[in-house]
Amino acid sequence: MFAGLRFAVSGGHCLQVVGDNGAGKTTLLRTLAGLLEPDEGEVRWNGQRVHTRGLEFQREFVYLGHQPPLKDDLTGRENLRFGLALRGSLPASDVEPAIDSALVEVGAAALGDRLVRSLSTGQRRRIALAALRLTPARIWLLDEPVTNLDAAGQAVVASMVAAQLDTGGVVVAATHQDLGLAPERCPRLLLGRRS
Amino acid sequence: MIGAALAVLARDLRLALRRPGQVLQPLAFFAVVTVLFPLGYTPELDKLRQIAPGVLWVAALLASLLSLESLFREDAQDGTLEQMLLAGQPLAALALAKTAAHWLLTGLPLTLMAPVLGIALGVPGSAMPGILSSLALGTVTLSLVGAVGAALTLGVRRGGVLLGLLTLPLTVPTLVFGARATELAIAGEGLSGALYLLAALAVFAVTLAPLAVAAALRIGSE
Amino acid sequence: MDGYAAYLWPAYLLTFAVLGWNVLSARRALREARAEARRRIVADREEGA
Amino acid sequence: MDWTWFHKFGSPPHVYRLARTLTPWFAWPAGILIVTALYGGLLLAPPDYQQGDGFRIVYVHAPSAWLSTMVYAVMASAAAVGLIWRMKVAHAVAASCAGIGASFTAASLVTGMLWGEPMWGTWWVWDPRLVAQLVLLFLFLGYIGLRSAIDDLGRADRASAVLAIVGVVNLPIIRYSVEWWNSIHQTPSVMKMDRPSMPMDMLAPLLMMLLGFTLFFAAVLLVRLRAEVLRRERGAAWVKEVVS
Repeated sequence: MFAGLRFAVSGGHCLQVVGDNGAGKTTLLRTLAGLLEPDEGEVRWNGQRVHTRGLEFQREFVYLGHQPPLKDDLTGRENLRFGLALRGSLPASDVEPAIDSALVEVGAAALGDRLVRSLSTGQRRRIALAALRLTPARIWLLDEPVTNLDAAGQAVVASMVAAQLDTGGVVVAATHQDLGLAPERCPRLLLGRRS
Repeated sequence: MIGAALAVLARDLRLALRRPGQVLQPLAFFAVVTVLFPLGYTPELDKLRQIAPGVLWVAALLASLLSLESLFREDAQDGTLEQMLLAGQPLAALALAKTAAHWLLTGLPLTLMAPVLGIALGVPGSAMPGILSSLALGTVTLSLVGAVGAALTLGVRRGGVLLGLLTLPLTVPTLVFGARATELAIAGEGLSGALYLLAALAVFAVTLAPLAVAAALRIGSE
Repeated sequence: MDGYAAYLWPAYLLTFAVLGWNVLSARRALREARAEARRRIVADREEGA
Repeated sequence: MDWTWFHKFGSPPHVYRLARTLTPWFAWPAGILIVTALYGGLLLAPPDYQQGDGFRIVYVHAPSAWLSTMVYAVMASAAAVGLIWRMKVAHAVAASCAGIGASFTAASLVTGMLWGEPMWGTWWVWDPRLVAQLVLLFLFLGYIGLRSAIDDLGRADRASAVLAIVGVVNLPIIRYSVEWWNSIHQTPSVMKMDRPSMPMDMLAPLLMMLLGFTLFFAAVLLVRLRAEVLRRERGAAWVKEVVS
């Protein structure tokens, strides 16, 4: 898919991955997440190989693919609850307040109790953003985070990314759209077709 | 880890409640297949009683297998399988939880339904406890072995046919011990030996199958 | 070979057919893989030129 | 401990050359042993006191049955090595085994039936060993089916490896369950030569056949392995050297 790629991202920084369709943006993100294994080379986190540190590393990042991982037959809130329970990152008493505030933050307070089946693509993305907001992870791997979102939704993404960087987190996003960050804070990585 | 596994189990049960039709399908299949035998063979209960163990077990086996095809497929399609893969939890535990949900939704109802179908095959009432206990143990193994097949054929062309080819040979021991236990129950003899063997198979499957399922799921979602 | 010839010879014949098939199919696989690799080399050379 | 030998086995060009060198060392002894055993088994060995000349089928049936199980074990071991140490060559070994194993399993089934017919008067008896061979054939077919259903080679390698390991773990249980089932239903089994002392002129050809078939398998496996490695490595620099 791609070769000769070498980069490092440190805390408080973002990396915007750009490239044509089929250039391997998704493949790169999935490799970083440890879903795919590189044929050659390796991904390191704090100096340790990601693929040998599986579970520990997984708690350090969250991966949001271009399709939000939501169950159609559950409500937005039930989906969020499941995501939290799966990670086990919050004590039970904090779950509902955290979900409430995350839904408000992404502008989806009215959507939480509707079945995901009845939501539009953009509304689903907002629920997925709430899930992202709820997951305490230092690294965000975002595949097309602003697609299908209106201007207000894009602003939510931008402010969430900025807040994540401010707290020393790392964001790797594959998107062509501007995330509203200063270029030195968010360098671009151009993936080209192998010529 | 236990909390995450329980969350998976609870979610799958809740999803099944929202779409009860999917739970009923394997049961209806079980009934239809069993009812075909008197029609295809003979209505004489004395003769049917002789083949009842095999009929009940093969029909339960096929019903369980049919419902397994979609065990991981929907999760793979809507992205929640990846979510589980990346949750920072041991995948084998989550796989075991999903299989447990499958057993509760398919294996257990099939077991509870078997006595009713047994009556239609001339099985005496005294055999019902034996049939219930043998099927309850056997379907656990069937769910687990089938889950391995379902994980391996995830996203594969004509996965359903392949799932049968991969899984059915591996269910031979369950079928042998299970049908024998049922036969003994119908004959009114002691069946504890066969039940021990079924239980041993179930314990073995609970220990090892989730690991194979986890490995297969990781490979399948590359 | 008393009355068993009708069973004995087919069994031997079949087994040796399987042995033969294994030899032939392995050799054919190797031949095809080599031909394929050669075609690939020729194609690479033409692309390079 | 020096692990260089292990890494050498992971290197395709080295394996390719080694396989090429070793093939005749297995193929010739295999051929000589099988031909000698054929002579010994058909001409020198005396007829069996019960089964007459019918027992001579053992000289082709037993080696096929032995190979079928052994090939499955080799396949599963190679698959496990490939899965655990991510060794691509090991996956190539496993892939090469499947076809060979399936063919010998089928051969052992048919020769078993040919043996059974004059003894039982019917082509198929639910003899536990025949049933176990049949299940083994299904396991091989499932492995081949899964492999061919997945397009991506890396995925096919690893998924089929999991299946092979699951299969090899289950195989003893399946065998046991079939034996158990048979002991209840009491079907006769004649495919046993379990006399306390088989005379030497009957036993020697059998042992030679077993060894000959094993060496034959090794030789065929090495040739298939070369083909498999070439297919996987086409485009690599060392391939140009070996084929031109």
